[in-house]
Amino acid sequence: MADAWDVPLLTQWLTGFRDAVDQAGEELTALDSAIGDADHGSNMQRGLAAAVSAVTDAPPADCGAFFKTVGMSLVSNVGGASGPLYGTLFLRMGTVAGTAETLAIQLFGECLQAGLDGLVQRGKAQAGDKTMVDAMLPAVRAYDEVAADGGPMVSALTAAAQAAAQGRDGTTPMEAKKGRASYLGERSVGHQDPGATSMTLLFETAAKVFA
Amino acid sequence: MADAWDVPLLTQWLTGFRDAVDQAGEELTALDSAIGDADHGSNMQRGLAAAVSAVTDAPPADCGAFFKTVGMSLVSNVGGASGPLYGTLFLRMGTVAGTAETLAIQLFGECLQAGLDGLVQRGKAQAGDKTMVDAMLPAVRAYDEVAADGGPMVSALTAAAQAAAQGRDGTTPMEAKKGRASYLGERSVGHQDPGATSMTLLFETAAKVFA
Amino acid sequence: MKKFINDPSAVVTEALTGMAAAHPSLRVDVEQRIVYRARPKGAGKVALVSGGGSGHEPMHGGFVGAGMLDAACAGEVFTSPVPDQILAATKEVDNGAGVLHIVKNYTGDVMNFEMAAELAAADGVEVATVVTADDVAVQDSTYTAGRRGVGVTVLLEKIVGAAAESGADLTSITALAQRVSDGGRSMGVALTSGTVPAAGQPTFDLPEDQMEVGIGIHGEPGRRREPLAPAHEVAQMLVEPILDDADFTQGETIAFLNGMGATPEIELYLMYGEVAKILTDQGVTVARTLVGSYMTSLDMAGCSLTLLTADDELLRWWDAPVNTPGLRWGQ
Amino acid sequence: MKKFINDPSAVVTEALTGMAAAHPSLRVDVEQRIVYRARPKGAGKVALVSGGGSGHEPMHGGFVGAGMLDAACAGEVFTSPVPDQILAATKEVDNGAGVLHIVKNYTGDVMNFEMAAELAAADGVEVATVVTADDVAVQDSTYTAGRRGVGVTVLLEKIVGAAAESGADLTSITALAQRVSDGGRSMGVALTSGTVPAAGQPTFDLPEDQMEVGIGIHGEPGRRREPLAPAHEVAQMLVEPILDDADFTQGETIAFLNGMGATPEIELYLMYGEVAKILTDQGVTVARTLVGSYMTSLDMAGCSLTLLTADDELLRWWDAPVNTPGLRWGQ
Ligand SMILES: Nc1ncnc2c1ncn2[C@@H]1O[C@H](COP(=O)(O)OP(=O)(O)O)[C@@H](O)[C@H]1O
Ligand SMILES: Nc1ncnc2c1ncn2[C@@H]1O[C@H](COP(=O)(O)OP(=O)(O)O)[C@@H](O)[C@H]1O
Ligand SMILES: [Mg+2]
Ligand SMILES: [Mg+2]
Ligand SMILES: [Mg+2]
Ligand SMILES: [Mg+2]
Repeated sequence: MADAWDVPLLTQWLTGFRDAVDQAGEELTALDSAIGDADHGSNMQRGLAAAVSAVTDAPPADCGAFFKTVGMSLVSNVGGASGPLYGTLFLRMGTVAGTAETLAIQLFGECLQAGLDGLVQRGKAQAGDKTMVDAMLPAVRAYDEVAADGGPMVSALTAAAQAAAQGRDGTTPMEAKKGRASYLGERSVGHQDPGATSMTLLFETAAKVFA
Repeated sequence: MADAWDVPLLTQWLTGFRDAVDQAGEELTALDSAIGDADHGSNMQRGLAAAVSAVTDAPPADCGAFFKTVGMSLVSNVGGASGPLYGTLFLRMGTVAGTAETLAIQLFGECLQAGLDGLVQRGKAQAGDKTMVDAMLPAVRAYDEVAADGGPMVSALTAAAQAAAQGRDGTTPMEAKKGRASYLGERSVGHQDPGATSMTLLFETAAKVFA
Repeated sequence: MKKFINDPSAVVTEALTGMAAAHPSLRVDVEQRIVYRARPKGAGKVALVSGGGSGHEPMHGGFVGAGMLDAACAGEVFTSPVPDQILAATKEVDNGAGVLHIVKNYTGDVMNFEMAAELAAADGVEVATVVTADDVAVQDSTYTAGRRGVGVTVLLEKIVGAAAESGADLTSITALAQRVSDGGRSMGVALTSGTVPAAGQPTFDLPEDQMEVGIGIHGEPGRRREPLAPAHEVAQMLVEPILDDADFTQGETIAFLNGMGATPEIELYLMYGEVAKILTDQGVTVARTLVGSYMTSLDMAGCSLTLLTADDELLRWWDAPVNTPGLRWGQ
Repeated sequence: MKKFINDPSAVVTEALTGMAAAHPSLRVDVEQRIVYRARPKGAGKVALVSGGGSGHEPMHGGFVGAGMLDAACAGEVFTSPVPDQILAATKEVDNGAGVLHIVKNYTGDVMNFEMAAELAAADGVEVATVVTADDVAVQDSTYTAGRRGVGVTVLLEKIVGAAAESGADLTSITALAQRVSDGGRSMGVALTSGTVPAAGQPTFDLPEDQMEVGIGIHGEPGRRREPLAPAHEVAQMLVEPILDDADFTQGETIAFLNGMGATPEIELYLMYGEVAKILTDQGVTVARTLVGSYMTSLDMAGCSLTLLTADDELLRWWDAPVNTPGLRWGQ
């Protein structure tokens, strides 16, 4: 198997992510009920359905186009906080990917970093604020570590997925500082962040593509 | 013990009726919840509290004044169907009682008959319509039978109370034709009428005065 | 029971106190429980008095004001007002041109207004009465209490209020009121029971998957229980019995979709969308629409549909200015 | 879940369809989920665009009309609209005098409006933004998302809408909007949780004897849970934190008691009576009052109180005519 992403593999990733979110839809909404407004599951499901349609209806020519289509679909169909956040993440990945037809371990890492930077710029959350950043930040770091050692992709993505999951679990004891959960103050403590949960699914499904 | 009503005994009756309705308040409201609007208990409690106040604050000079004060209190404080109905009942009793200071078995029977006539005129219910008439009509008939034999009062009232209770029980299988329960049509079948239930308490507490 | 109340027996008085504080356009006699206009209508005009049990807000107190009622009498929750109140209101607002009593057809309301009208007549006030009875869930019959007065009452108070403001006399006002009353039909459905404060618990139990069809406005159970259905089926259950009962395909219609108190506007609009579709299919031309919670049943979740046949005259009165807390348009 | 709906995912579209059928004064783009005035405002005047998640009706679509908004974008239930909608609405209503975005302070709303404003600017439309953040239940801090935008949004849309109608320019409109936003404070309490249609069950469980204090308008739990209290104590819980946060004893105040969707008017008036008593005791002079369900949270039972400092200018804009489905007075 190839050790780099191309449009078909990216499509497989996106489809896998959609399926995982569909499966976890109720759990995501339940988490969002506890400290938010009970819509993270349906938001993500709606957005990913649109994104999958977009890339299958008119398969993008290159990796950059792929990410931009996904990003625009999310921005245009999700709304709420997760729409612009996930949307910006993918749009920025697209900027770095450009017209590349494949993304090997190094370039894909740069894409991830750009996505993370976009997410942070858009949402202004820091590590420890109990958001999806708490899953993505460690995931990108873990990916980079393995990538620095030369890979392979599956190891980097598996490490990223594990770090994301750890980050996600780490949100439970946090007091939220950003997003709706912040309105709950101390009452947000003891609940896992829904956005960090969906973000973990993003990395877990990425790893599965190369497994 | 005297075998005729006077103002103190009437007051005792009224007080006893108020206490019985207070005790049965929740039951009356529960019955009215099933086939009405859940207020018969509180309606009667409010009205009887006012009536008791009225006759104790300014004790009426004679039996006619007593009944009129009670009737006016009910009309002015109950509202709904039971206010005008019970109110008219007592007002008409007052017309027959006039300035009498005592009401012996015969005259009290005439008061009851006038009260029943007033109730029927006001509400236009017939026997079998599933209303308080179904308790009062047999009660007055039973009273008259004993009264025709010369009494004593306690026997006449006891017979009336028993007949009222039987009439009340008889409302259960009826389909309502008058009052709110009529809106339920067949669904009113199988429920005891709240007004017939409070009416039975009226006769039962009357009998207790002479027991 | 979860409500913003203090003592259940003080609910009506305290709500009137709040209403008085909120609306300088009203003069509220909290003691007697009568809502008046702060600025009474000009002399020589017929006055309109309505009232009924509380728990239906904004009806009737919220419909007091220019172009609608002159006074509203508030009874206890779901209990009609007493004759004393109605008499006092009637005498207070009479301008010498007589008073129309607008009464919903419930035994208690009819009897209490009747007694008040007799007393007012004895005091020399000319009183006419219109009794609304538009609920098609109840079969009409001379042997029963007849149909309940529901949604058409709101439309009637608006339309007849405008006519009264114009200076029409009591005879023509009463005839107009009767015409509106005759031309209206309603049907209601409940998803939950309301809770009477003094009772402290829901009037009836309604399982999560059931609804009551053919309800009135007093939290009573309806004519029948049905499995919970999607909005488009519920719309059918509202429209069908109305159109079966009267022909609305000739001329124009005012459509009024009313919330029962705990149903939010998003659901009312969605339901109205379904109703409008069916009405169009059935050849009913809707000239005017009112969607909102105007005649409630405490905290019951549910809605009712009222259709009223409307000619040009009725529509003109409907469009005329109204300025009350509950309904307000024009100037 | 007991609601008048069909498919949970079609709720917003279907409610907009009903709204369009009910209100000829609106032009509803059901596809794009944008509510416009049927008769656009005259050329050369600043246009107001707002929007947010659905489930808060009549806000915002019900506030589109003369004297208030020019367009409202409806998101999914409790989910802010997407930039595409906001951009389309902004370009459509721009009269060349610029557009004010009225945004409630929620991460999602702020980001989506921000993206739309950037895109509109790129298309040559002058856009200014005001973000409301009046909820005192949330402590303000630069490290957090800040306070939620709640009740003051309704008052702002009315006041600034009147000013925009008068032809004021974007700079002064924006300054006025900021002044209103700065002068408002709100606090809310819930007796029951609402149910998001797509979720199918209440967002949180609230035992029969408990209430949530310090809630927002998205069915979220509040700052703390308290034993259910009588209305006069609840009124205290609403007023106190507001007066602790800002001084309302200088000048005049607009008081707005808002129902959350499933609380009937009788309770709102009762609660307002209690609030008014405390305000008087505390030396707050209420110049204008609004009581009703104007910014709801689906079928949540509860209420919120908003106080807004008002000088003569603000009161003049407040009193100016408004003609929308949700708010209507003057002419
Ligand atoms: N400022 C922010 N930065 C990063 N992530 C955020 C921010 N605000 C919210 N989030 C994430 O968004 C998630 C909620 O998304 P969602 O429920 O779809 O949107 P909304 O909060 O508008 O309802 C949270 O769980 C959190 O992870
Ligand atoms: N037309 C009538 N004639 C006689 N009794 C009636 C009539 N209508 C109703 N009632 C009685 O009144 C009772 C209900 O009283 P209540 O609940 O106090 O008034 P409401 O029906 O106005 O709520 C019924 O149970 C019935 O016995
Ligand atoms: Mg959410
Ligand atoms: Mg009753
Ligand atoms: Mg009653
Ligand atoms: Mg949301």
